[in-house]
Amino acid sequence: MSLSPDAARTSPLARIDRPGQTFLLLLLATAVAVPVLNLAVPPSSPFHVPSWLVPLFGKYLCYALLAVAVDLVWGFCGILSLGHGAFFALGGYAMGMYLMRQIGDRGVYGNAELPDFMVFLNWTELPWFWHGFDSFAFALVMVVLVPGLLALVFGWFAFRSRVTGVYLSIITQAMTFALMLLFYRNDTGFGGNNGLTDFKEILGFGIQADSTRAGLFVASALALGIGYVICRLVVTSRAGRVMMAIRDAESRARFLGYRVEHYKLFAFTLSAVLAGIAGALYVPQVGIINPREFSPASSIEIIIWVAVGGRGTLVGAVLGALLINYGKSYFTTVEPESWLFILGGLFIAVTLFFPRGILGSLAGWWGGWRAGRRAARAPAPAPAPSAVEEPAE
Amino acid sequence: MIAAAVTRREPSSALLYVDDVTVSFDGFRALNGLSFYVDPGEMRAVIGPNGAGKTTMMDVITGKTRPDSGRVLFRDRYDLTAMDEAAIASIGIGRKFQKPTVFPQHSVFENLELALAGRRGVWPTLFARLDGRQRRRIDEVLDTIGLGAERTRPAGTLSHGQKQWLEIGMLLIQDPELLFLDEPVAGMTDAETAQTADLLRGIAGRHSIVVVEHDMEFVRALDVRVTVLHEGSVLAEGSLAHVQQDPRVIEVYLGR
Amino acid sequence: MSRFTHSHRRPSALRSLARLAVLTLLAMAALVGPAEAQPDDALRALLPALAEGSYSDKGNAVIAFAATGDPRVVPVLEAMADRRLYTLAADGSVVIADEVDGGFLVRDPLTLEEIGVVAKAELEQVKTNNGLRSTIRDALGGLTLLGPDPAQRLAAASRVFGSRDAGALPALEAAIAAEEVEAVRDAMIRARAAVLLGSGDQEQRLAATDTLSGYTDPEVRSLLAAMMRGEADPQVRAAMEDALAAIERTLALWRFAGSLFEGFSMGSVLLLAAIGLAITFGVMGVINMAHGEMMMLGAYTTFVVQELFRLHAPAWFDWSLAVAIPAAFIVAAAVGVAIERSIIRWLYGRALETLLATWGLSLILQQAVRTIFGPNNREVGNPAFMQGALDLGSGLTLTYSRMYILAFCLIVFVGLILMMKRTPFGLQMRAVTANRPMAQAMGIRTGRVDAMTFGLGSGIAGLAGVALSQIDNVSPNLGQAYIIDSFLVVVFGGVGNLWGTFAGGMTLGVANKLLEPWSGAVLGKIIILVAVILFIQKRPRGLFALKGRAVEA
Amino acid sequence: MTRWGIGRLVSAFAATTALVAAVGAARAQEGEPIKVGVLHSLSGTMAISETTLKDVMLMLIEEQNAKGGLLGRPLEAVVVDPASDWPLFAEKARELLEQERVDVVFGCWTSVSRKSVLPVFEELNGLLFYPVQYEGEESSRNVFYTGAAPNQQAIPAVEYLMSEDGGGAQRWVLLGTDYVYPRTTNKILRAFLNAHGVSDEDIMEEYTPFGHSDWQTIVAQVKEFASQGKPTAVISTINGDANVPFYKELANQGISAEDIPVIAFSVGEEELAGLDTAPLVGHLAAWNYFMSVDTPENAAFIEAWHAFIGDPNRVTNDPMEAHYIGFNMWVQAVTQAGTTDVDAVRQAMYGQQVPNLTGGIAVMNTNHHLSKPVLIGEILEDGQFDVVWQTDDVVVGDAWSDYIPESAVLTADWTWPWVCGGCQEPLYGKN
Repeated sequence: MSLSPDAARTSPLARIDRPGQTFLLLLLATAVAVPVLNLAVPPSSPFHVPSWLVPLFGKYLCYALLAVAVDLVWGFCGILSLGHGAFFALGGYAMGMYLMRQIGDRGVYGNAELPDFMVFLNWTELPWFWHGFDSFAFALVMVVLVPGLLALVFGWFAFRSRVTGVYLSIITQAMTFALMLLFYRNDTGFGGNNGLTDFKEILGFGIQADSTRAGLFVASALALGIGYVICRLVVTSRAGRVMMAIRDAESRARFLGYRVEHYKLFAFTLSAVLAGIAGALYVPQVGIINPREFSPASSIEIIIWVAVGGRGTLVGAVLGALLINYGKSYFTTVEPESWLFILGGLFIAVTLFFPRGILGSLAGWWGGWRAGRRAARAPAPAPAPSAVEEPAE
Repeated sequence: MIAAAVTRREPSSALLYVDDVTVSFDGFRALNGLSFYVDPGEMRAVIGPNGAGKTTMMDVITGKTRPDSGRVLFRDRYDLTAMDEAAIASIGIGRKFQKPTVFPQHSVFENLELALAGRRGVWPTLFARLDGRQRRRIDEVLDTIGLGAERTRPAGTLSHGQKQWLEIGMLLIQDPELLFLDEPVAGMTDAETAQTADLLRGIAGRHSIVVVEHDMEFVRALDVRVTVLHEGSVLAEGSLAHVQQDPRVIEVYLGR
Repeated sequence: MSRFTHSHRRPSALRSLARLAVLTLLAMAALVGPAEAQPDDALRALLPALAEGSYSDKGNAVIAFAATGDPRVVPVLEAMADRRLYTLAADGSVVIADEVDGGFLVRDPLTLEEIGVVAKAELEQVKTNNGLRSTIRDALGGLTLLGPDPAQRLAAASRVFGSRDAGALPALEAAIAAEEVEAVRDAMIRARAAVLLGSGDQEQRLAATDTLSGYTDPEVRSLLAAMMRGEADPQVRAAMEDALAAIERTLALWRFAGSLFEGFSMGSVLLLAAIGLAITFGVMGVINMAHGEMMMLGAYTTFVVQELFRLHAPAWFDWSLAVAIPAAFIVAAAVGVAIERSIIRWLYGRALETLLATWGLSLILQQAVRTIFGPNNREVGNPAFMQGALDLGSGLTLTYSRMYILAFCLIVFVGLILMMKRTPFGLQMRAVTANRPMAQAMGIRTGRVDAMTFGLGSGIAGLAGVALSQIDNVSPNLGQAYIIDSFLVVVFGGVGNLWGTFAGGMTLGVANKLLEPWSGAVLGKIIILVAVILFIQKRPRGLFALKGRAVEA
Repeated sequence: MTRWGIGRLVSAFAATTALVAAVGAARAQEGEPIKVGVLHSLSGTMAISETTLKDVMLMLIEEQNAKGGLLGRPLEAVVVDPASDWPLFAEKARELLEQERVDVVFGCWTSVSRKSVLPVFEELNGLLFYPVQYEGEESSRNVFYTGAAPNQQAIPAVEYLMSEDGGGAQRWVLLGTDYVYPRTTNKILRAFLNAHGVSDEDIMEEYTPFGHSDWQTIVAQVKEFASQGKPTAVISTINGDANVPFYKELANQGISAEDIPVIAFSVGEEELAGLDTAPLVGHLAAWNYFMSVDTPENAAFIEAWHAFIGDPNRVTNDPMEAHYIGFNMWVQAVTQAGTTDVDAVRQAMYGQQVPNLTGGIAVMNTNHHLSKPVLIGEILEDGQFDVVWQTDDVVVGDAWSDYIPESAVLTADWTWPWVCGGCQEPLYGKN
């Protein structure tokens, strides 16, 4: 992952490496092709993309953005967050609340003031934290602000107190677990276990219309593309090199005068915001947001995507998210009784045979092969960054 | 950035003044009323047996460990005990660890770039670019530490000695007033050790340097004032020859 | 189940209590005088009513039947309560029937003579429900206030306490005079005081209040509170108020003690679940996501062992845990060693990959168990000695299963500590984890020690599974339910420190249980989680973190 | 309960073989197969309950094929695993309807999974048969609810416990897992109890998180609440996983059914199979079906189930009967309509009659809920239930509760002139 010393001098676009360019091109092609093949090509054509695939692909893209966000903190900053699902879910809830308000009096009780679940659970008025979500703009602000603020406050405390390694991982897990319990409570006011569902429209467009779905898909692709470029620009900047420096030798970075906690906080918050945006795009496409998204297992799954794809490569995170989620979709239909064996086996195989994730290992081999060809003094591939160990001094 | 408590100005010419510092870990006194000073431009060697408190002393001065009592004054203005590592680093105190610590995944060049004096905040570094002067400065240090040919190599692939030099280079490039070097020649070949001694003597004068070392040959080669620590406080001070004759030093340290 | 815990009134008791006193007197008469057997046909004539009409009708029939005082009533009513009373489809006559090979063995209910074996279709069961069975037991109880079984006498006394029926007073006085068992006598005195509380005489009411103030249980408290509301006499009222306040104070103390016990008991479960992880994760640094599944294996081993007992040695069922404990340890440890040798050993120093691999493993183990044992809960029974509870009075009951688990947890923990400190293996284990190259240089076979250590952690998880099988579901989801809490306990206590894990588990358990009555279960848990997060800010290395430069590296 | 390991593998193998044989037989039949989607979690937390329902569906489909299929065409089961993951339920539903093009789906257990797939079924005009008792307050054009609505389970249960026969309870503990089914049910029950003269101070309502395993405190609180001199009963809407530790704690703290009866709406034969039921004898459950009911239909169903699953110890339960009724109604409706077209089948569903396994006839009403009998059973030592009370006649499932003011005014009726799942006046009545 060593970057050329000249990287920082070149234009932003040039800071996107070969895999990144390939990925962005593919993403662009998909963002154009899928809606076109869905909307413009007749269903009889073999090139037609059926409507049900569009939100499914859209969902994968949201997961991919989430994986990129996690890779930023984990792959580059060394923060193993086992609670990133919380930011994703909070973004999702913010969007879900907007969508709930859009239902208006079309709910089963015809109550324009209150969502259905509040009506039959005896709420008499809209709780304060639901105000404002009638406005899309407000909801968008909240999508960014709520996960961002939570990350900022949580991170500010944790990083300032120098909570690191597994301690940090477990308290992020405790955070998402606590939020899950909180959101499961019906008294909290987010619909409890049933969550938010039965959305009707977004910005006046019917949520089930093919064109809306295509629009959401394009938005997801765009968000993923932009999210990737932002992360890429960050990690190729000097700040990015400081982050990696922190990941590899936190004390050294500190004694060079870097405020480690500021960098961590920056990466953590940026990542949380990206995760929140991913969640906000995810909800209208899957049609439900429920406290299960806060479950620690969901957050661990994100880590798994990144690890399988290749930590610290960004594109690898995308690859891992797409691969595993596609695999899950595919095998739960084809092998409903034994897909867990396949998935579990895959995880073990990746650890044993692709120790740096699929992309990381491929890049390592490719780099090794090229370097081996180029010069005799080819350096051994640098050791894979370790997950949670503190760098020794 | 700098959370320094500006304290009462001491009528002293010392660059660093460690005043009656005590640190205990779970009842064990790592530093016990340690007092000690370093003058501007001075090179000082600190020796002492294991557990004498050498590393803890540096931890206190560089902000890693908070003392239970006592003060550490730098340039008469800053009470280091109230500042964190980054703040202390930014007022001109550099530290090299016992085990060479560089950024293994970064190239040698990048290691130096990160160490280069400059604004350390998140925003400045997000948009930072190297200008010509900074590049020349990096090249200059690369020459000083003899790693010019290795500039694009990942630092993790350097030899042990090269890492030590790179780390020293990373300190030099910050242009600190005061440098702490924890066993800079540990694990080095004799030739490398000699080179390192030359290097340090070359930079002394412009910087104050404190070297913590076990290697008596190296200390001898440095030929500077020596402070002997024992059980968390200063046992003796003076030239190497002087302290080597001190019976207490012989008793606790050299005598073994 | 302990029979001494039946201190609560039965719902239907109220209705039949007025009759109870009569029954009691009749029963006494029957026991005191020579047993005058009723003419056979008179008793037999009452039989059909037992099988007819609604549950209330049957209840009245039971009371009338018992009121005969005939000793032959007892087996009939017992059979009825046990659902062994039937009517013959052929002629509608009431019989007692027991399932035997090839059908049901039918007996005459009064003479208990065998009539013959009939098919199930020939019989119709006399339906009973809770209320009716309660009436039956009341009736039987009335016959046994002076009966031979102290537990029955105790139950009868507690029924009188509930009824506060003045008619029962003479019988009670007689029973108190005859009673020799202290606890039963005590309950009778308590019952007498309850009855006298409703007396018309002020002196008696005062005396009763005084007697009752010596009992600090919730029932007495509610009784006093209820009586106080209707009390007109200011003097009695004041006495009642004082008694009530005293009882409240004592009860609050007992409740606190109860919460503490519950807390330590919950802590012991958390600790058991976490100890294994404290080794595989805390000591070895493996982020062991399959830890929960090791507990699951232990629980399923318990199930298999119990099944074998049920099949081959049902009489020895109470000993099944004695076999299950070592078996669970061995099974989980063996799987642990296999995992370490095949996967984990390639991953030391790469904690990330251990997370990924053990997560995959946990998916596989869950699905494997689901395939082999089915997705449903499996039945794991409590041995007799773990059933029931120790009733300390004052509303405080300590369940035996929880007490055994608490003890088991302490034994496992102490055993582990001793093993770490006193055995060569423990020494080697600590050496390897402290300084691997050095240990290797000293000739310790680190690979073998790693495998054994991981096996030990897994084996202890298996032991935890045995304990969990006694109080929780045995299902493929078992492990998932505990893994989050386990990590929290280990990290809260301080990674790599067994005493920290101990303190962590107990602290979280007690804090949770002290909070729960006040905040409710959900909010209580949220508060605990937030508190742990905040606590880690204060001590970023957990509760029992070592201080000093060595560990800060 | 005694079978494990190899037995299970053998039976799985046997089932697979049977399935292959069935598919082989089906091939012999004419025509394109009719696809039946089975949307039940086979992994994750809900696999405990839902896997059995998948097996029941396979059995019913196999039986139907043995009878010659439907409309002269074989039936084909399309099984997917939504893995107890709610968004995945929606994804799988979409996949079943759009990609697999199934004609009907039998599936879901939790309310949230149903809520998750509901928009999908409505958008694509699919047909879902939902077999589990639930909180009501819903009637979708695309869903047939074959489980109990609150008035078919909770209300009769409370009525029974209030009656002199049932023990005349005067104080009530409403204990539930904190999610929408217990919340709604308890809201309805509280309104019902208040209407019957029970004051709020005689009602204790308590909620716990999912999978709550430490019941010490709450059971102690229940004991204290019950020690006030009035007969007390506990209404449990505790969700699956948490029941075993709850009942174990109850038994260990010495609460017998004669002291404080506990009536549960989510505990059936399947849940008890994982428990030592001896200490629980006498506690109750309210369902529309119990395995112990002695009717020829039930005996035949149990026999077929045991033969299919290859294990004579497996139990049957209420949601299984719901699928049995739902599937048979659907078969009849398709036969009547002569097509699997959803709109035609929906019309044909109304008024369909299928004999209950417990006697009497289940009828599909125009509000998409069934008329079924309500039974109350007491737990026996062998894990079965002794039916101690049942309604004289079938009870019409009510989509909208009469005890919630907002909902009492709503009517669900999918036929003319109403044609709505919840409206206050007919949509077409005025024309």
